[in-house]
Amino acid sequence: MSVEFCGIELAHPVINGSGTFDAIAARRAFGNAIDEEFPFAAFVSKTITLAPRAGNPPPRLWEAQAGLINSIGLPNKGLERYIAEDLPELARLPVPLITNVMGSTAEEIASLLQACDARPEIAAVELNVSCPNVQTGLDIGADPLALERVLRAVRAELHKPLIVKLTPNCADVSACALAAQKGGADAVSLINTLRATALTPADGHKQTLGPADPWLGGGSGGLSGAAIRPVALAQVAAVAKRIAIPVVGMGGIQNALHARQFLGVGARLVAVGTESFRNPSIATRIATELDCVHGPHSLV
Amino acid sequence: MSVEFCGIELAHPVINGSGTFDAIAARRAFGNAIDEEFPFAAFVSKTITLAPRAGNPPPRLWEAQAGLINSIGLPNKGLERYIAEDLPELARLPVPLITNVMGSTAEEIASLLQACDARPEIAAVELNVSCPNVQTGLDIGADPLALERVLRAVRAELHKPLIVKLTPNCADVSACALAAQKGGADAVSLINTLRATALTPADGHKQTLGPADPWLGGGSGGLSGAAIRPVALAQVAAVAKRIAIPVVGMGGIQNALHARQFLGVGARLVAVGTESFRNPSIATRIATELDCVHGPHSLV
Amino acid sequence: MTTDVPGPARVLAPFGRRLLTVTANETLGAYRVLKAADPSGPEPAAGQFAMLAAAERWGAGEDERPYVPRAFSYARFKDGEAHFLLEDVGPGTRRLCELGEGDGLWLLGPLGQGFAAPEQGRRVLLVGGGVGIAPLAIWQDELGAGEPHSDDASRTDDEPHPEPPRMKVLLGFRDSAHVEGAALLENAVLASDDGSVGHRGRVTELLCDELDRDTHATVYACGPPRMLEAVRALCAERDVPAQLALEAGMACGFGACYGCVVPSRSGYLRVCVDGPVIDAAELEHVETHAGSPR
Amino acid sequence: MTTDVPGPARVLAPFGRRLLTVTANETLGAYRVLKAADPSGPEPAAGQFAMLAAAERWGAGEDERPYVPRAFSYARFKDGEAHFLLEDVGPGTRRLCELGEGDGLWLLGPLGQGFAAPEQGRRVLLVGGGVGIAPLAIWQDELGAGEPHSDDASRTDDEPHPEPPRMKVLLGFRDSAHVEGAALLENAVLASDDGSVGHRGRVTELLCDELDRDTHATVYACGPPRMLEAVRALCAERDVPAQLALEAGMACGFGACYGCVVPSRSGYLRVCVDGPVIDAAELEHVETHAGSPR
Ligand SMILES: Cc1cc2nc3c(=O)[nH]c(=O)nc-3n(C[C@H](O)[C@H](O)[C@H](O)COP(=O)(O)OP(=O)(O)OC[C@H]3O[C@@H](n4cnc5c(N)ncnc54)[C@H](O)[C@@H]3O)c2cc1C
Ligand SMILES: Cc1cc2nc3c(=O)[nH]c(=O)nc-3n(C[C@H](O)[C@H](O)[C@H](O)COP(=O)(O)OP(=O)(O)OC[C@H]3O[C@@H](n4cnc5c(N)ncnc54)[C@H](O)[C@@H]3O)c2cc1C
Ligand SMILES: Cc1cc2nc3c(=O)[nH]c(=O)nc-3n(C[C@H](O)[C@H](O)[C@H](O)COP(=O)(O)O)c2cc1C
Ligand SMILES: Cc1cc2nc3c(=O)[nH]c(=O)nc-3n(C[C@H](O)[C@H](O)[C@H](O)COP(=O)(O)O)c2cc1C
Ligand code: FES
Ligand code: FES
Repeated sequence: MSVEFCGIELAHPVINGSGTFDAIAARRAFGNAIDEEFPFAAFVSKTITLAPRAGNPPPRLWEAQAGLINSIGLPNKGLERYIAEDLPELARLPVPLITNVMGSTAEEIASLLQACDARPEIAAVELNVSCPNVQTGLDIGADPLALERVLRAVRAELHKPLIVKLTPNCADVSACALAAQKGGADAVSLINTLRATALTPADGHKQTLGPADPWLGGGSGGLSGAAIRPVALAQVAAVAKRIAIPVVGMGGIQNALHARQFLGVGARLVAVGTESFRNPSIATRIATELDCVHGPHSLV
Repeated sequence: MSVEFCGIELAHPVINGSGTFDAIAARRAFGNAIDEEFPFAAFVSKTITLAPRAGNPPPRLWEAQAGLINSIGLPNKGLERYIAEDLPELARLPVPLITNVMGSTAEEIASLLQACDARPEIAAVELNVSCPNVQTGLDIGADPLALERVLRAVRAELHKPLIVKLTPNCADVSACALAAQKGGADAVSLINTLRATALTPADGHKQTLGPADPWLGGGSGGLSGAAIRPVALAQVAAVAKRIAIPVVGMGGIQNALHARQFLGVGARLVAVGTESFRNPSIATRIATELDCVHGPHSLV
Repeated sequence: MTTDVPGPARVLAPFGRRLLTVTANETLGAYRVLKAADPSGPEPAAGQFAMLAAAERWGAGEDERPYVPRAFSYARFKDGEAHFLLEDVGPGTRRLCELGEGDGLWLLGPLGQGFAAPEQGRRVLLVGGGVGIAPLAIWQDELGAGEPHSDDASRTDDEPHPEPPRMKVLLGFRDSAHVEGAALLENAVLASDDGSVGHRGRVTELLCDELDRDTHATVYACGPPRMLEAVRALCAERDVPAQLALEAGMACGFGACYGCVVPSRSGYLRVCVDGPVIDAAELEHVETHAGSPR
Repeated sequence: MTTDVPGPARVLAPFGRRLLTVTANETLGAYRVLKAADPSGPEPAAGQFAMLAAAERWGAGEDERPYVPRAFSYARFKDGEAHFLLEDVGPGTRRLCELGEGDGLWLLGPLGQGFAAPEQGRRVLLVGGGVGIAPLAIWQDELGAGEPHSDDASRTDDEPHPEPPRMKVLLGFRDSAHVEGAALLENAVLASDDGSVGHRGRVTELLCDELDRDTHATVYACGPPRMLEAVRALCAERDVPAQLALEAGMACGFGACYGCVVPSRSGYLRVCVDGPVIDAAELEHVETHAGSPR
């Protein structure tokens, strides 16, 4: 029933999408129940950067048709405080920890990987090369050549599995996945949110014709949830066909049927993001149902 | 109330998305009513290629959450029969005709433009550089340099407005729009459908864990409709900010509020696609409501 | 309405969908008969269909479907009231099956190409499977059932009406709950998969017997693709003209999306404008994977 | 339930949403009081909230929203029944306002940080605006209204209970239909924008008068951001401790999405885990653009 992922043994194939579950905040809200009933087979932390980030001004959320647009802006306490304050808390979780990091240069990424390498609490690192909410100039994840180059430059710093979280906002995601594989990634994960925007509604449902006022404090954001699932499934299928390393599939997964579709097109694991906002224990249910109906996931 | 678009006077700012309305078939279904109540301010024909194309095997449609996935595969009778058989029919429409064409090489595109140039029935040409349903190798529309090069090579063949229909499946759509402008486009239109896929449901709602079977005859397809509107709005806003030529905005527009949002972020015209399937005269209603509430569109 | 001379096989639709009011939703065994007042709508030709959507909560089902409207054959059109025979097979049909008197129903139609009149002198064979009997009911209304009709009695015009063609109605169903749908037609010979009513087995076996008896017939068939393929093959072998009312997954219903195609000898046909009634001779085979529920 | 000693300001939620059954949906002027049986749920602390979603047709409204659940303060919790005060401002509240007895309601909660007890000896001022009166009602229940309660009479334990703090309730509403919501609390002094009931003007004017009379008070306030900002400023000028129950657009309610932030002196706070009740001293100003409806 367990599943092997980059040499890590997981109890089932359902993890969380980075930035969509905060285990420490969940402990404040739910107490120890969260450790006893932890829904994910591994915990992926929210993107950490070298320096602390405040994130974008509010509002940060807009509800779309069958989806959610967020413009969170990667708020985080920075690497140092993450390691000092959060790691001890996260080490108490009953599942392996995957730390998600982002840097805008190879040097920054190398420092992040070095720091993670030194911490036994961290089982693997997910490198976010795709977040559309943050102005890093160009997304390295969207350019296969740049991506491969950066990965080659930093890969040696980490003696643990490296997952590259691809950006969906690119011309050919399978080319990017191949570049990640060539650059030394042990797995890829996708999809991150699709670049999207929403406008401030003027007096209720009327929108004036004047220059439009963006709703989100960050100007624009990323679309997640059910609306993006067909796009996610296509990208995961294309990537799984092209590379040999395992794939973590996500994007709009709401139930076991959806999870099975992602596994069916070649994902090794699936991640649940937005749906956890609607139902925080949905991952447990998905894992149970995957298991009941179809037995061992080694079938996949 | 009328709006000027590349030197063409249109009665209002709502046109159709290519491939989402067939005026000739509509005449078979609705008779002359279609000419009397034609909903669009210009008619954009379905993509025409040099050689006839059968299109993809069925099934070609999948209904997603608040969206539609199609894998039509650009069936068309080819340039010659389009000109001989369809143009006379389309010339009877009460609105200007925009012919949408696609070619996989500069030579093919040049031939298509030449042919359109020679026909007075055609007011403008829309060049599809973005259709994700067809295997043209690489989408030229996703690569700014390639796009500019092709456009420069062919632009002189057409002495009419050239609209470039961009692909949304790219890393930076505003860079592509800028390339189109540099290459000689008089306008750009976006967004085309987002690459997407769907799997065959096994016995009703259960999906087996085995290798997944794509539902669409063409393997994968493109997502349109409400689900993509936040992505479309972001791309249209980004493009309109970056270029000086007019923009035709589309993607999930369902009502006048949505149309106003696209106009608000800088589109000169809007196009309605999938919503016409749900309500064939919706464009008329949108045009009327745009007009009633806000007066002349020259405000935009 | 019984007319003795079939009308044109394609009646034009007004441009734009109409908001109708549901007048009744009646259970008919495993099916529902949904009736809606369409006072301003034209009378459809038999075999034509309409695109339907509930006025409320369309986009509200499981998985937030249905999103696009759904195609349904006119099963009857009487005094400005359209009747549809529905089988609940998914979110769209489920939502329509829920509608009650007074609810709003969006309708675009009549659409498509209906049945063409039989060649003079040929016997008419109506062959229906499951919910596919719907267009045969209105076709029987048009052709006349071959039985005296009560409203014929009241006719006072003294023009001679042509004899209604000789007709045989062969209908097949899954089980006894579905067989109840046969009440939509008159004088039907029945088959059921489970043998609960009529012939145990396929309706195409009944057709085979009929054609073995006499091939001077025109066949009109509607039902699951596999049944239609069997009908096509039986008729083709015997040179019997057949008109098949096909199904395909549709988004628009008026030729706009090119989504509803089936292969034919002359390439892909759009079921919504080139059909749904298609001359069997145009088909090499009946596509079984065109996105219809059966 | 009236308890004389306020409980902890944060009661933990069971992990996972619970399916409750709606027991009543009562009109209260312009508002609705939605009640649901939550027999297994913990009793919330005053000021805490829950994320609610209808069990059916959530994702079914206009534009196919609501999609994520919506936050509502507990207005009361009595004998295993949770009460919420609702104002219809959009698709989510509209859908919840439609629910009737027996309907299913998903609830995740209690969530967030509630009100902290007043400093001994300080007078309590409850200041509410519009639907923001909801958490003040349950807080008044906890603190004791300062009036004899019928169920107190039946108490047989002979421990001396501390005097309930002196309390003044100041509530402001738009108009007379909204003023009816005041029935949720006892002994309220009222203000209305249109002067139809009580003081014509803002509730913060009543607060100003109170504080001018005597600043030895703790203020508990909930309402639109502009009102809260006025409360904050009035209290800050006079060094009066204030606890503000804030609102922000939320997706999760349990700290997962980082969507519900408001700026504070120490950076952004997540209203759902760091609040909704926040000490006014932590805020430089009350954010008016955090995605809440007012
Ligand atoms: C011309 C015509 C006439 C018809 N007449 C009648 C009639 O008189 N009575 C009647 O009951 N039916 C009739 N139908 C069939 C009817 O249109 C379908 O049953 C209906 O569209 C099903 O919709 P649904 O939402 O209930 O089911 P769906 O969920 O749409 O399922 C129906 C079938 O579509 C496929 N499917 C499943 N999920 C999807 C998806 N997400 N996207 C696309 N396809 C999917 C599968 O093959 C499934 O079995 C007719 C169809 C046509 C084309
Ligand atoms: C802690 C807390 C406690 C609350 N307690 C109560 C209570 O007791 N009673 C009560 O009635 N309300 C309460 N609210 C407010 C309630 O949560 C909102 O009124 C509700 O979420 C509105 O949802 P809606 O779908 O009805 O309206 P929405 O359409 O979501 O509109 C509400 C506001 O959200 C913004 N908005 C509009 N469209 C969108 C969109 N697409 N995406 C994002 N934002 C949008 C606008 O500012 C709009 O005015 C509370 C909120 C919080 C955070
Ligand atoms: C509110 C929110 C915050 C997110 N934050 C991050 C993040 O910090 N790092 C990251 O790599 N992805 C982040 N994501 C992307 C998700 O991990 C996931 O890739 C995406 O939401 C698609 O999955 P879903 O549709 O199941 O939500 C975030 C998504 C949401 C909705
Ligand atoms: C069924 C269908 C067929 C389409 N065919 C074409 C086409 O032939 N050429 C083209 O440029 N775009 C085509 N498109 C894309 C639309 O013109 C439009 O860009 C897209 O659907 C987004 O708009 P919408 O969400 O309003 O449908 C097609 C879209 C659909 C849904
Ligand atoms: S259903 Fe759209 S072309 Fe037939
Ligand atoms: S609502 Fe998600 S963090 Fe507060």
